[in-house]
Amino acid sequence: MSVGLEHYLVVGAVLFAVGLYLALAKRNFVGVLMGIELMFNAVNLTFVSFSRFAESPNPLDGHVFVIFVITVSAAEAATALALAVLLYRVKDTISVDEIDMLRW
Amino acid sequence: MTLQTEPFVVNIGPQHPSTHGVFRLRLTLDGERIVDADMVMGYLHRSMEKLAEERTYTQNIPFTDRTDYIAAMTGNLAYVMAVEKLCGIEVPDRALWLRTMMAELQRFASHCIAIGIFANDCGAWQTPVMHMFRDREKILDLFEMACGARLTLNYMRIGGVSRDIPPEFIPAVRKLLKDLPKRVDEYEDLLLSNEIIVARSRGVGALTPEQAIAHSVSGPMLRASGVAWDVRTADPYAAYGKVDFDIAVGTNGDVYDRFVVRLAEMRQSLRIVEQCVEMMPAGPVHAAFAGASVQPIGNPVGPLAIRPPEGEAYARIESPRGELGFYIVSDGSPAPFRFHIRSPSFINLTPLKLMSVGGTVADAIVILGSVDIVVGEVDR
Amino acid sequence: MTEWYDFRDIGNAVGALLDQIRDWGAPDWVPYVAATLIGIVGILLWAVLSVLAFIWIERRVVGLMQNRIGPNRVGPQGLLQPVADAIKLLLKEAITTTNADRYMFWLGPILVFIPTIVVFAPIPFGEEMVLADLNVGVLFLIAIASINTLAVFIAGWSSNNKYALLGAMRTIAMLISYEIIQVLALLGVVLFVGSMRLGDIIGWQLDHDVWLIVLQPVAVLCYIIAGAVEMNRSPMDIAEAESEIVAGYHTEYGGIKFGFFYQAEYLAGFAITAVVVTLYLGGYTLFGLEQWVPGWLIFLGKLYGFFFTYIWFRGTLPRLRIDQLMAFAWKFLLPISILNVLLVGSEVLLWKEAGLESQLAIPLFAVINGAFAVAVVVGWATALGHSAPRHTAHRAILTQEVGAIFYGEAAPRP
Amino acid sequence: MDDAGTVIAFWVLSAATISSAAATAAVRNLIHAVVLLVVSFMGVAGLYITLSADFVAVTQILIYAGAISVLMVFAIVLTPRGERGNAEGFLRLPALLLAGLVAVTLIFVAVDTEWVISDRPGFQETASVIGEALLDRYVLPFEIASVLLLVAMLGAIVLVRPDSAMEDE
Repeated sequence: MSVGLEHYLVVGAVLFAVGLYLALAKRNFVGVLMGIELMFNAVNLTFVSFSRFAESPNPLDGHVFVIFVITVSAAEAATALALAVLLYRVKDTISVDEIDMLRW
Repeated sequence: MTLQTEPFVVNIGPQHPSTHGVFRLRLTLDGERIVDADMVMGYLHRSMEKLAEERTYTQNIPFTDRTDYIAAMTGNLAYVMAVEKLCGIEVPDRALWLRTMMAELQRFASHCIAIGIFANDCGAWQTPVMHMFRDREKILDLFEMACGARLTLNYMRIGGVSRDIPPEFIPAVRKLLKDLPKRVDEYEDLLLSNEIIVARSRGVGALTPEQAIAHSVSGPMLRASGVAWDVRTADPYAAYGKVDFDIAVGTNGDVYDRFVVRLAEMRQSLRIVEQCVEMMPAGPVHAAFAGASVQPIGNPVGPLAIRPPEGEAYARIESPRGELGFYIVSDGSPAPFRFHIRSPSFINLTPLKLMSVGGTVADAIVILGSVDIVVGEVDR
Repeated sequence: MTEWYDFRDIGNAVGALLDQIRDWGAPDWVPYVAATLIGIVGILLWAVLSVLAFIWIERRVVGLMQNRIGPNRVGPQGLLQPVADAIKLLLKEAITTTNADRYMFWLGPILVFIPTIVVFAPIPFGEEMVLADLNVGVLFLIAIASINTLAVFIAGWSSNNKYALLGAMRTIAMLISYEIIQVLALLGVVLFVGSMRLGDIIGWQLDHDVWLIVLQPVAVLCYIIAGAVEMNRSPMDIAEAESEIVAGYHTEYGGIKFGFFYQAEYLAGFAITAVVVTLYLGGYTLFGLEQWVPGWLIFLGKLYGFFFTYIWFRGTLPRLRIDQLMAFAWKFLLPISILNVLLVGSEVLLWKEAGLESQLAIPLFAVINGAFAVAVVVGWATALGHSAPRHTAHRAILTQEVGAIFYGEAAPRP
Repeated sequence: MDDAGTVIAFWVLSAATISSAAATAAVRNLIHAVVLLVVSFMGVAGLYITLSADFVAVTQILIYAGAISVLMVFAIVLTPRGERGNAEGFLRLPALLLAGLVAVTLIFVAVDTEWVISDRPGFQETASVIGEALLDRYVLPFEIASVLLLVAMLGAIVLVRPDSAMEDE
């Protein structure tokens, strides 16, 4: 049987949920970051599937958006991981539970 | 707030592809930079100096081949000169010229290995080494023609040389002298202006003249730092007084200058050998012994042994690695009372830590290559 | 329809076979799957056999360069030497170091091996002989090459050995900085041709009957050097620099695991050479010769010919230090390739907008690019202080006076 | 999209992606988690190809599987004494609940609404169209993105440089 837009949206939703779980539940800072990257991926998948199926004057705008999302997520990942290393140097741990003060 | 990184100790261990034998260098690294380097030696210690005290003077000659096994001829020469100085033996002219020619041929062969292994440490996959071994083979063939051995030659005797050179030796040397300078030109094209060799060795492991003299470094390392000191001109021995040649001197004392000095010395050696071949006098190759210095061992019929008068003597020569000296104390018996070797490799190694701290692991390997040590001579 | 036995293009034979299957009434997806399977098996067979052949060729050629003979004991003229090596590796026991990360240790060689095979998919070996004709071919090559970075790390990290980790870190630093230069070098080609499909690139070179190496000398230079880093062969074999850390990230691997690494290194070499041949040297075309000589024969000829330069590099050049390599990438190659992309962009704009017809434009651009290449390489090198006294070669001073001290300009530690 | 190849590909790839994403949450060792994450990135790239979005798929492989995964692995390696286990914090159950809720609502919305489906076949040539779109309709975001990348790069470098002046606690 043929694969429609709903199938891709369901896969995107599940991926987003797993990403959200990872981001919220993981103790390690890098674990949280992995969750965020997964959520970015889920959103990208939904963009691409809409641009493939949905009715629109220039359908490839979805892809342009995905390119921007990828750029932003790369920049964000770089900065976040720099923060992680810095945090490690100051607090000697990067488990999210112990970093609960705004200034120390 | 510095990055807490534990020092990272790396063992360039006794068994390692580029430590020129069993020699261990323990490097403490911070990332790529070397923080501390200390050497662990003695893996090849055969206590030659103690063994020599139970053997007669002539039996000790083979020991001198096995200390610096890459330049055995110069090892023989230094020991034999020390004993001759002790006994006051007059060596005939032809023997002196033969000794000079053989020593210079040995210097060329030893520098072939030094430069080849240095290029190999820089990462050139054995190509330069193979070319230089080809030329070293030619010289070893000459040695085989002269004294039957290629590496541990045992060619020289106290008072002269073991036997005269065969008639076809001189034509073979002449043919070689036409061919070898072209080889040295080939090495210069291959290595001298090679971008990567220059990049890997300029400014690496630099020794100022003062530091070099302070560490009593000798040989190509000292001359690369700019000090024009060569035992062959400073204290001429054998026939070096009658031969004219130049001393090759570098200016910056870095790894590149040592390589350049060795290359120039190879040309000078060929020049000396050429003059030796022209001015080789005829005559005996061994002094006729008489008098006090030669007495029979035990019963009068037994083998004759050299019995130098009591006293001490120190003789030094310019070996390919530096000033090689033999200090012998005699108590009138056929065996030396004390037999000490001043080995240039051992002393040239002392500034290794000074040179390699601050550089990277790759630099340490190249610096060790440029010092050109022979572990047999280092550990004795 | 040319006959199936017309071997100028193996595509004909495969096409005839597929029609045969279709005649037997198989459902329509069977020929499609059969075609891809034949393609995959073809590439794998070719890859494995040419790696074996090249192990022997390389050892003989480097041997000749070093005036020695090279392997000639096993089999006639040593031809069975690679087979013997392969069998030895198969029989050797692949030990896993204690408390190493077992899964990653097992995954390492596979992950390093996969990209080097997948890279051959979009490369056209002959007229229709391309496994996957992607119209993002060039970008696909770079993307697959970037997976290698992670794979090398996994191999180095999981073998729980100091030397391996140091080697892995060095290799990753190298791969990342030279990846950017690869992208910029390939960008020049895409700008000229206007499409990323490798088939179009070869078509463009055929129509204008000029090889892109003529138009893009700087890009070829950058790509060859970046390629040497990608497959970490000399003069960039920092990863397994024997004289320093023993064998880099594949120190702990024995047996067939090391065989994978060894194979992957050669395949990376073939992949880089295939990309250079397809993009810069006109792929399977040789100015019309491909009517008579089969296209894939020309392609393989060029590929093996060009691979010889990497063997030649290995035979002669010493190795660069890791920090020199990094400085060379960021301070020398990157600015040059950016300038090159700038120049090519403006040239293409001039050519398309001003409507120059290509008979005049191509030679003009070739001359401009050639002059630009020489000027920028020499200019930038002197700007970086390459011809400063500290970097140039010199000879020893010859003197007679003993004891004199010669002070050179102080050689500061770099 | 009804030809058999893409349907099979879709089911296989989506199963692979979701299972590797779930495994990233479950697996104990953090490095294994990153590798599984890379597998899910490759799965998503495969899904893009079934949606005939080839330029985006290749960019995804290049950026996510090539660069971001290496970044994460470096972060893990550079923090040796940070605990390596992939353990969950105390927010475990509420997070599970919230994720489940979000998933249910999204799926309901996806399945329930009648999307306006256009019967256009897959795209043939996406790279050039994206390129043109980037440079005429979206040129401002394009420039802003490049500035953003520069700022992020500089920020990361300045943050991590060892001798940059940072006050201790």
